[in-house]
Amino acid sequence: QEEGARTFYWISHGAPADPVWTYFLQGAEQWATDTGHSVNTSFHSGDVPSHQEAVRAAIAAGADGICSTSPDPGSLVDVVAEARAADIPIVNFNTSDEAPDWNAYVGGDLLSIGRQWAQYLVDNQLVQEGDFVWMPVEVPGASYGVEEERGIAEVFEPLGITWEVTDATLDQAEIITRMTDYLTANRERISAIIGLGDLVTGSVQRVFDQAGIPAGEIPVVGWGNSLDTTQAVMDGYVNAAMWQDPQATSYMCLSSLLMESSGIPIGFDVLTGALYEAETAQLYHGIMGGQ
Amino acid sequence: MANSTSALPAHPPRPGALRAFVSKPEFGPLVLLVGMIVVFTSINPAFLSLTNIGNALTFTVELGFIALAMTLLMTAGEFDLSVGSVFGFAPVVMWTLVNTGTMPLGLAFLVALLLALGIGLISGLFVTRLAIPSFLVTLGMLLVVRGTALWLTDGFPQRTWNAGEQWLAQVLVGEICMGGEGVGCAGGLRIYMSLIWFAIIAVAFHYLLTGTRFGNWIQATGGNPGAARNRGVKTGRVKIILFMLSALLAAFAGAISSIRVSAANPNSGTGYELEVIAMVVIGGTVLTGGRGTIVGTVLGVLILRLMRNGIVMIGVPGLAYNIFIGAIILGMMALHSGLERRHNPGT
Amino acid sequence: MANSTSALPAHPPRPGALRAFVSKPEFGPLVLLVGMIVVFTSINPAFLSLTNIGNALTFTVELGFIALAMTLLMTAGEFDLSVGSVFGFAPVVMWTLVNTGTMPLGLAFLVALLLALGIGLISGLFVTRLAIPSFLVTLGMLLVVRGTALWLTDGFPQRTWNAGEQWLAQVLVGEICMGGEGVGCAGGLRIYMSLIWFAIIAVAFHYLLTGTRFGNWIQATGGNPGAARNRGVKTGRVKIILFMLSALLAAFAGAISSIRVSAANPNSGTGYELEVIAMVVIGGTVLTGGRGTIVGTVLGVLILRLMRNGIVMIGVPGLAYNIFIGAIILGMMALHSGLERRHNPGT
Amino acid sequence: MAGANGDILVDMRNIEKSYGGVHALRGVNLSIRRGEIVGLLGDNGAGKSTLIKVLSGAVPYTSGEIVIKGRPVRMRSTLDAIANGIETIYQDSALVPQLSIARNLFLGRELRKGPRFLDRLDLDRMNGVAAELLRRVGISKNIPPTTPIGSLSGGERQAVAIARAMYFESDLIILDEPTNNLGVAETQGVLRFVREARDTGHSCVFIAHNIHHVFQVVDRIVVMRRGTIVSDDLSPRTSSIQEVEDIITGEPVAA
Amino acid sequence: MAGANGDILVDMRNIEKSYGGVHALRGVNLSIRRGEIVGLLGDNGAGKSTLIKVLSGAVPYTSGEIVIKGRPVRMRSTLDAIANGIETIYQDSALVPQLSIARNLFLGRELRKGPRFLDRLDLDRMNGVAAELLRRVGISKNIPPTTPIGSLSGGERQAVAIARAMYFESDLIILDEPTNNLGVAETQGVLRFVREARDTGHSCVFIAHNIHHVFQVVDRIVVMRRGTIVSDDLSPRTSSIQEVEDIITGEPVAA
Ligand SMILES: Nc1ncnc2c1ncn2[C@@H]1O[C@H](COP(=O)(O)OP(=O)(O)OP(=O)(O)O)[C@@H](O)[C@H]1O
Ligand SMILES: Nc1ncnc2c1ncn2[C@@H]1O[C@H](COP(=O)(O)OP(=O)(O)OP(=O)(O)O)[C@@H](O)[C@H]1O
Ligand SMILES: [Mg+2]
Ligand SMILES: [Mg+2]
Repeated sequence: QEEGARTFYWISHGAPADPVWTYFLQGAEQWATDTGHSVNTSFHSGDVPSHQEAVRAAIAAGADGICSTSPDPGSLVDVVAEARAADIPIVNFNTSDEAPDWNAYVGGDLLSIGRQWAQYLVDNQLVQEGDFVWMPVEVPGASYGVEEERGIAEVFEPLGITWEVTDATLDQAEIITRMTDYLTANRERISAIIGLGDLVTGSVQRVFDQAGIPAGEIPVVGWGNSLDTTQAVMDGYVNAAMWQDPQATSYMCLSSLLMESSGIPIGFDVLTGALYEAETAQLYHGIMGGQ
Repeated sequence: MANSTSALPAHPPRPGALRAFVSKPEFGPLVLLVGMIVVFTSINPAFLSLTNIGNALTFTVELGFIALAMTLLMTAGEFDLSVGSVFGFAPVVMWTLVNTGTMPLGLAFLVALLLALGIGLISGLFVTRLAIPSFLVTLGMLLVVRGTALWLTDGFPQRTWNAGEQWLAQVLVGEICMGGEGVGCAGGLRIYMSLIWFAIIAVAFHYLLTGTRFGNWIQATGGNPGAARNRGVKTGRVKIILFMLSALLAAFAGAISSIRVSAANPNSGTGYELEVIAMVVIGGTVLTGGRGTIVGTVLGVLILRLMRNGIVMIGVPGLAYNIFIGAIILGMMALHSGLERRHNPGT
Repeated sequence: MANSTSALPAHPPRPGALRAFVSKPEFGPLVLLVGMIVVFTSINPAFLSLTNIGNALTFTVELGFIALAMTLLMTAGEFDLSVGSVFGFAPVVMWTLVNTGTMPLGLAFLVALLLALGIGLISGLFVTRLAIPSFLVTLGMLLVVRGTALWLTDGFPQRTWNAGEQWLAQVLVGEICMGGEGVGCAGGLRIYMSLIWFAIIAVAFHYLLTGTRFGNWIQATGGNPGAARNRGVKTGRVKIILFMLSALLAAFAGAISSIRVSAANPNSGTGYELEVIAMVVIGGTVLTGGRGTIVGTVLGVLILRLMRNGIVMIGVPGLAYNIFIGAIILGMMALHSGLERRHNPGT
Repeated sequence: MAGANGDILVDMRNIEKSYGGVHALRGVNLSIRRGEIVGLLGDNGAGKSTLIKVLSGAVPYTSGEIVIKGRPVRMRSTLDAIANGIETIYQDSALVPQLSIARNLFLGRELRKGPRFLDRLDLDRMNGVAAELLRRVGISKNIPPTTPIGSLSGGERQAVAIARAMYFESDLIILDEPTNNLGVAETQGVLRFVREARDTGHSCVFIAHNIHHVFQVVDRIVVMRRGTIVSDDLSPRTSSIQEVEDIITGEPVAA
Repeated sequence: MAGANGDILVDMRNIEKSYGGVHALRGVNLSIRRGEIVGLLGDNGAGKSTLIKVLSGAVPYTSGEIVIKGRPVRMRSTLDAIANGIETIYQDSALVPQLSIARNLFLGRELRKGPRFLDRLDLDRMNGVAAELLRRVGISKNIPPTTPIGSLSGGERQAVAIARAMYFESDLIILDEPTNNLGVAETQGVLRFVREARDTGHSCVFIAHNIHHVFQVVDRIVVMRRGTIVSDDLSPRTSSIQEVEDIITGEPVAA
């Protein structure tokens, strides 16, 4: 390592094999290459104790700064306080959590993202009062789905729209099978689908094909940080999808840390995210390396 | 009297074919399967519709491949926790080779299978030469293989969109539509070539286990390794071959699955190991080795997968899914144990 | 000659204390642990810093509680896959009761522990009364318990904000700062009360296994159940008690963890079962029962957790993490097997 | 040897036992008197082990009655047998290979010390008694009582099982082929023990295929064939080895 | 019984074997001639089983040399022994409980039919041979050869192991306490088999604690004590049972 190179820790509650996290990781690695500082990355698959342990390991190692997601609302209050006490800047990214005393937050506002999906369905008259919406999620109970569901509830509850969250798992073949089963059983009942994770939204096209449902018969919105989803949006299987700026989120988080560790405090949050439809999908397709 | 002994050696007296059938170890699982189908169909008749059957069988056989090989391995007294990760690893390798233009699909498929054989060989060598429990070896191997798949792809899924047109894809998972029409084979029964492969391999393995010398060695290796070794059976070699076979079939299943679902995700196959072992055990193969049944495993595979399909079909609340799966496993096992007891009251 | 036999019955002649020590089953894991610490420290000296030690020990002991109980259960010849889900389930119940104002924390804690005992009782009854393999029973139980936790909370995590101030929280996981100051106990060694609980339970279990009648029964139950039963040992009851103990300690660990990390998520504990079993096996307890060692398990727990901590400390890239963990497990086991062989060349 | 009713320790009446299809015991009647050594003989598969397993509660019986000291007893498990003063040394699976000799000896009835509920194994005393017993049963080599059973030779294991029955002096001691793997010295140790037991008022059932051993100790010989008792009052004093062998193989009856 | 060198089938020279701390064999020399039945006697733990396990490749030896038919042989595994015409019936763990009698009999050398590579087990022939062998070894009950070993009585199992050695007629057949659990008829079957084997030119090593059985068949008696051979040319024709017993227990030597 060259003189003056600093070490930052990038700690994620995501699963290493969750494709969207690959884009986040890419941003972090790009940043390390660009700046010459080193970034130690780790994934904790939603395991709170091991996530906490990693943050504390970073504090023990005397990190110059820490980028961390929040595996669960409120779960990092103490460790963030310890980092601050040790004069190590710590910035929250990807999943917001008000409780700890972060230096800043970089990423989407999950509550508002949930609200946007629901509102999109309502505004475009894709669902009406009394309808039923199906919301598959990879890991039920994980923070992202939970926050999003809250946002969705704010819109749907007053309209009397009901919904069900189902467990799709993180395994692609299993996801497709379970979603196909569910669609086959409930095809008549479902007015719309909200994919609460990238893997589920990205599987919609294959599920429709498998269940023999033509594109567009059931409206779909959800996460859109994968090539599968951008393709599905372009092909009409998914009506609108949410872009989270994953690479940018990591990059900005680390940049703000570098700035902070150089003595320029960050006093603001950076919010990301954009809901795209078929016309703009090509842009995000390109960012992720698709043709 | 000496005469009567040698006259009928191969055919012991049968106290009624029905009774013999009932006392077979596969009888319990069969009753469970039939009972389950009856219950689900009575709640939602669509459970037995052609579309649903075709759909349910698709993924079933992919796990089934692994379960078949695991049956042989478990009969020899070992098991393999790394099959799920090999299931994810093999297609990732295959499609990386294809997508980077390094080689055509057929060759890449072979390379993936060869790598899987290598993985099985290493597990087998660790277990037999170093005498490390297969639990630890294959758990370590699980992590290494899964990690390698991630590291190889940087975590990105490999795209497999145009697989469908290749001849190999047709041979492995070509669709066969019987009596239906259109994209989803509406109104008919759509099956994949993989089902036919599954049937072929199941018959072959059944025959291997019960009718060949190697099958005899597998059972002896699991039943009493000391005795088998004393008789000159190379128990180490038997186990190594079975570890390789189990990795091979996991890779084969992974490749098939990746072509069918058009996705090669380094993460796929997570957690399959426990499900596959559960299938084998429900079928009547014992965890500690010595006794195994391919017929039972086929029943076990169908029981566990149709159960998952049926639970969704009858409309169990989404978040209660696991409760039902778990409760059904427990309930069925209790029933099974009851059946066993009834026709074997002596012990 | 008859005299010399009865004069020293309790103390067989020792060919040097060192040799006796080397031939103990715990020697292998100890060497592995020391070697690992040396390697990590030489790469990153902060690995041995007080802060890091305090940090690494925190989560270690929470998994350690489960491993201690699992050691006893595995010595009796069974294992429990449902511990991870109980680890997640118990705190969810506890905090749901507290947050809805139904009862105070202390009472809710007791209720959670009682529920866990019930879960263990059911697993135990299924295994012993219905003679179903513990693999299937506890896999089914895993799904039921995990599903119940999800269904109970509708998937929403429970908030545990103000746990820190309660007396029970202090008793279970109060912080003790030695030599440091300020919020993070900077410069000193911070340990939690849970470490002390772990030490107490480890000593108690070691004593239970080696020095009491119940411990003798545990080993006999796993070693030769038929013989144990013939001697009047109630092997069924032994197993049931141990299933209950294992669920109890999983719930205890879950409650402690939830208070410490201020989160009660229905998903927590996923996958712990395999890690805990790996810890126990690395420590030298055999999967098939009969032989178990608490000292070995403590070493196994430290080995696996410090390995994970060390890998983060020395900056292994996130995606390669699993490769390293897996490779280290395989490498350590190979070393272990080498050690075993060297000091036991006869067999 | 007196015929008085009060002398009968165990009375098995019309015991039937089937294993699935195999009819292992077909209405067996057997009484054992106090202080009597009964030799139970019969060819392989005759039902000897099954009969004594029924008596010691290790195997459930299909029908029949067991009366001990005049009281009818339902044998549901080995605990019932132990509670009724019946100690058994099984032909197979009697020991736990991983446990030490001393722990095996005391399995199920461990010696303890310390206050109740906090009591612990009295390993010193257990090891001491074990060493003494090993010597008494005739194991001449210096085997420490802390050795695991798994590393003993076949005969040494059998000797340990014998030592156990010696220690827990019960009303009735059942030995299923106890001399099977034993050498000359160990065999003499067992036979001596059986005689000692009788002399102190205990009863014994002794199963062995080696008729020479049987003839050296028993008071009465009972012969089984195919699940029934075909002869139950032979005495080694009045019958010859050849006569008994003929009854066992069924020659004179068949001829 | 001729002393010519060409008659020596197996020559074990200065064999040493330690199990960790236990010195089980201390420089054992033993030759076995063609067509000779050697009785190997000794108390429990004398090293008999260890010696024959070394000879049959089941256990590695620490040092020493084994010469078979004049050629030095390195015994690395049981396969080496089988290849050199040595067949062994072990005292323990000789059978696979889950497999049928016929499959156990042929384990390792299954009968097959059909084209090479597609060959399959010839179960009909295996079952036929098995039934015939069971009859020859003297199991009188009608046990079908498809019965799993696990449901046989102890003696029946031993008989199956014997039947196996009968079928695979080897140069040297080693029997480690083969009559241990056998009844009168089965024991006679084994002894008959051993004599038959000798008469057709095979050699045998016969281990048993029942000296009466040994005296009925062997040509020469070898006695071991504590890992060494203390006497290797006793003949049942010239020595009495009492004399041999004294040598086994070491009485005259110690006195
Ligand atoms: N667990 C079992 N299951 C089925 N059949 C059994 C079982 N145990 C014994 N048998 C059968 O019951 C009959 C009697 O067996 P038992 O063991 O009582 O004979 P035994 O007289 O003790 O013979 P041995 O002298 O060989 O020990 C035999 O035919 C045997 O095959
Ligand atoms: N696997 C083993 N590990 C350690 N020690 C062993 C092992 N096998 C045998 N021994 C020891 O080696 C010595 C010789 O045992 P061996 O089995 O050869 O005796 P044996 O003459 O066959 O006795 P028996 O008549 O009781 O069968 C004994 O002291 C025994 O305890
Ligand atoms: Mg018997
Ligand atoms: Mg022996």
